[in-house]
Amino acid sequence: MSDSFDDLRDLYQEVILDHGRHPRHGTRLAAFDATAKGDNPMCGDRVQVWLAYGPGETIAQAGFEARGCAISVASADLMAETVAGRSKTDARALFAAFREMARTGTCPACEASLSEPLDRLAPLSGVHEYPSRVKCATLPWHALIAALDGADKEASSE
Amino acid sequence: MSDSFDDLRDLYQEVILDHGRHPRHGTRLAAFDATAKGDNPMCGDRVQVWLAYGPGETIAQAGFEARGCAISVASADLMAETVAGRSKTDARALFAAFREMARTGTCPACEASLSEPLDRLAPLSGVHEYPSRVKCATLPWHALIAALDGADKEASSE
Amino acid sequence: MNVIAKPAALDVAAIRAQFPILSQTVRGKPLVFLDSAASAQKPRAVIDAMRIAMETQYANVHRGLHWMSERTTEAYEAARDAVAALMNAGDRSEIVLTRNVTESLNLMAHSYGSLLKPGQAVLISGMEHHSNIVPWQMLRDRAGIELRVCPITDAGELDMDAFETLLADGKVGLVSITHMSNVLGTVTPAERIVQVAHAHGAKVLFDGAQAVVHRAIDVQALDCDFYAWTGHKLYGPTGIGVLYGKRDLLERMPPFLGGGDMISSVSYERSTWAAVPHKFEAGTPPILEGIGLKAAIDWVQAIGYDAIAAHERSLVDHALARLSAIEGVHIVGRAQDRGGVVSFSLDRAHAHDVATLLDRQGIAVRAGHHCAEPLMGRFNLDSTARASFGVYTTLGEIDALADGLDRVRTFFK
Amino acid sequence: MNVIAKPAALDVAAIRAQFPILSQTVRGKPLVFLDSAASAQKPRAVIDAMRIAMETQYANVHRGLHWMSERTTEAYEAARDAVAALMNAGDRSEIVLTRNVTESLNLMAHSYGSLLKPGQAVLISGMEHHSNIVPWQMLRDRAGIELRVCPITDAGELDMDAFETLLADGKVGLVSITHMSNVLGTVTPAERIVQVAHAHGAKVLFDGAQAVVHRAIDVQALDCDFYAWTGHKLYGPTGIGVLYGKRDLLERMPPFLGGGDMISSVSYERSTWAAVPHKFEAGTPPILEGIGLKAAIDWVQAIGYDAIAAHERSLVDHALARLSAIEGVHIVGRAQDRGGVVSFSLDRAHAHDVATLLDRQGIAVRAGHHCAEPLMGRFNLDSTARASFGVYTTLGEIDALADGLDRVRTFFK
Ligand SMILES: Cc1ncc(COP(=O)(O)O)c(C=O)c1O
Ligand SMILES: Cc1ncc(COP(=O)(O)O)c(C=O)c1O
Repeated sequence: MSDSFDDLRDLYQEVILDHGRHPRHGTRLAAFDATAKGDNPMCGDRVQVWLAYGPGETIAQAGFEARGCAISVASADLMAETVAGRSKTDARALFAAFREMARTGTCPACEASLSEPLDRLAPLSGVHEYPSRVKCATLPWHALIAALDGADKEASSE
Repeated sequence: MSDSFDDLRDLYQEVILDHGRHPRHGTRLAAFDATAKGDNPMCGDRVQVWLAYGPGETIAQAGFEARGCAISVASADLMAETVAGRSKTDARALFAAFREMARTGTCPACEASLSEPLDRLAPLSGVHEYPSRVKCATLPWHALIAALDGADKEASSE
Repeated sequence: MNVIAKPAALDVAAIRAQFPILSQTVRGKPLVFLDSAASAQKPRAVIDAMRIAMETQYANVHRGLHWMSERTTEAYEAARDAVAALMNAGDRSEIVLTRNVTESLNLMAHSYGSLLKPGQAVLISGMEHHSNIVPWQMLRDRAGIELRVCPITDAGELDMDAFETLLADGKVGLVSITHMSNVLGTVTPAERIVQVAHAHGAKVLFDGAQAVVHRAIDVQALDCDFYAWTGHKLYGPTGIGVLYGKRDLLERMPPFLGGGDMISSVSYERSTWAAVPHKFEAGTPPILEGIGLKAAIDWVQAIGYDAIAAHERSLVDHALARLSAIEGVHIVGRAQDRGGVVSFSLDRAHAHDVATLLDRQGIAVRAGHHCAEPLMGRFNLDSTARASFGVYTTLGEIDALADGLDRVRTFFK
Repeated sequence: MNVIAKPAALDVAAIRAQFPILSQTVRGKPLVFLDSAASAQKPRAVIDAMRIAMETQYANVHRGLHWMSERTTEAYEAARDAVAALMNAGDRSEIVLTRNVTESLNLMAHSYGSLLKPGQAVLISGMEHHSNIVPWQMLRDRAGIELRVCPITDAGELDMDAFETLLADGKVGLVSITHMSNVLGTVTPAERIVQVAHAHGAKVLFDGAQAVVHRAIDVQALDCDFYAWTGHKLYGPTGIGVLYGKRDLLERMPPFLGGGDMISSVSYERSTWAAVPHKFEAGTPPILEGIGLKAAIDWVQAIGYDAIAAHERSLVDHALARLSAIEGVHIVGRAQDRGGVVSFSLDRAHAHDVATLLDRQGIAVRAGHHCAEPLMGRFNLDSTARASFGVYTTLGEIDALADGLDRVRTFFK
């Protein structure tokens, strides 16, 4: 058996392990404008996202609490990092692009304007080889969108 | 295609065709001591048997009405012919032997005392090659036994 | 006997070569299988798909995080996509996979039935299969829902005037009706049924067990609310059925069976349900059967319903012509619009005897009440013999049936 | 990695050779399949039986008067005989064939449940699969039947004192309890359960989905009233399940699903039901699945439960020893009497991550709540990873799991 972990790293890149273990945004916001929960019934992962809005149609800050695997925690943390300071419209576009990337590994049709934030999310693109884990990566985003929509129902990653 | 009917005759021997077409006992008895119905839910065959008892524990006469195929009508008719004048015990033993013969084609363990009446029923033994038709042949016997038992529930050929 | 097809729109010989069973002999005679309406034979593509899954790619689905489970989940869920495409459903979530059409109909009677109120009615027709009668009787007896039966004409068609009259008081909540009779071959006027039912506030469920074998079904064009069918008649395996339902209706319906896979969360106090269609799919699904059904659908689509329908029309025309020409043969059902099923009786012999004597010649037909006792009663019959056709059926096989019937008739003198 | 078995009571290498799938590679590594409790792999005998049926001998069953139908009916009904023999049922009519154990349990909740009166209770345990929780919740909410839950101990065994207490008031009409937990591996004391339950006037239904894979079941010796299991875990195909019931009880129960095959006669006013077991079998049955299940049972019987149980004991002992030795691995469930299922958590990594990282090494384990959320709650867990064994599992594969877990732990630092 190989001693290096190369074979395990295609999905679990260092940045994922790091954000999974030490999320920077893994707390509930003291003051927030929107919140929503996400729930993956098939595996039991749960996440709640809080948003504080800024001037214009922007997201000033995002925080979350997650009960789940390294992928879902890292994804939530990278998401919170990425959407902070962006417009709500951008956040939605980013979700669409990220979902495409998580499912297929790339996003050829993605807008050039999103390339910088998408790069930050790129370490998660390895999930596309593990279809059952795609939901782990997208679950926080579903909760984010639900919060933006002001939905009072729980989001599901299906 | 062959012009002779040899291939069709293994089941439908002349005696079956004859009794199927012209049953001798295919009528309700005007005076009877017992009656019962038989019903094959899978194919819709129905039969009713009437018995008049004689002195001792004997069956003096049997009659039937049947709605069904040539096999079931012929079997009912041969049965009525065969049990008339026999003891109830013989009739039950005959049923057991006949059932064995219908299922397997022979009845090696059958009592020698039954060999004469069984010979009369032998033309029906061809049904053993047509498992779904075995019930057609045994249905009237189930009704007979139900009548002997004085059962008020319908007999089924299952 | 000549089993070489006169090719219709499709190459029957090439199709037959894909069915290993069709080269079997029965009682020393070449098999002439005219019982496809009971269950169709399986092409090599279906047999192989199931075998290969078991040999190379199998695990339980939906909750597995490992490769085998993920691949098997994909293969199984591809069946849902194939069904959705076959029926032109608006969304794959509108496809519930069941055990057979009987379960689909029972699911409807329990789940949709529980939304009906006493005083409301369910309307069926006089030519239903028991599977589309008994579940509604049980609902009637359980919940006080009235059961109405639309009569059929002597030709074996739905009496559309009576249909409209039975809907007139607005009490009918659901029309559950066959799209094609398994006894008469009648294809019912689905578009009109939907229009009239909707005009009177009733939803429509079709029992498409037979129809889907012979016709392209477009649930959006039909605008029906529900449509159910069964895999084994469409050249697929046993153990899998389909219920299509409009999404908003499925969402309003309570689940039917409880268990694994259909939940969102479970506590002893309260459980919540997964999203449709999973809400209706409790327990380990028919995984291998889904894989087999997908292969069957792909195979049918490759032939194409146009070719299938054309072939079938030539078979039915030929069968009606040949059988009508035999003295003493009485054909039951003379609908204008009909599929590949022909029921008949013979004056001299009971249907069971006919079936056995044909079987002796290698020809498989069904005889009995065909799970449609009330329909038999409508025509004053206890049973009929029934020949039914598949894509692999040849005109030569119909000739064999006609010749065989001639022999039977002569035999019974 | 070394997947050559140290032979226990059986020749694992010879057994493995009968499972084509076991020679597959996954992500470039030899497949180590430790997810048999979710669904077992299929031996050549099962694959062939189903293939050969489709190739040479197939038609719908029970109502066919022709050769193909008669032979297929025999083959299908032989499955019932095989099941009856496997469980030592008193009579073949006590075997109802369903779609899966989930359907068996739902059948019970609907049919037997309808004989219970408001005020009566159903008693389950704290280690049930959702399939043995949700149907009873639905019954409770539908019919006002109380649902009681017998607690389990920290070791993961049934609390027999509490069990007796919960039965004491005589209100429990039915005990429905697992014979082996799919999470903890615990085998429940079936004989005592039956004795205690019967002493308090309750009938007993076992969910034997897991147990039947690992133990010889003798329903007459157990004297249980009902026993349910599922074919795909016993090396058979998906789409078939079993419900054993004592004949007099089955006879008293109303049918569940309505349709073809389960009737005696049908008119619009009233239908009457076929005799047991057919009363409970509506629609075209799982024909190919029955044929596959029969092959699976024959195959299991040829190996013998003694050899299977001995092999499994050696696997479980080895797994417990190896996994316990890994720092940070916590094994959930320490029952004395247990089968081939081991659940565990790892301190440094979530169970899903563990499963994925094992999968990357070709090792298939399950991770999640295993359809037993309330049981997870009992142990304050959201999820566990679970390794589960079949007859084909080797000690070498367990070593591979332990080595793989070591790597996962190191990887997560
Ligand atoms: C104990 C137990 N009960 C019930 C089930 C449900 O089995 P199925 O999905 O085949 O109905 C399972 C397996 O998933 C199980 O392990
Ligand atoms: C019109 C119709 N409905 C329902 C059924 C029942 O199908 P299944 O037995 O597959 O549930 C059949 C076939 O038997 C049928 O022809």
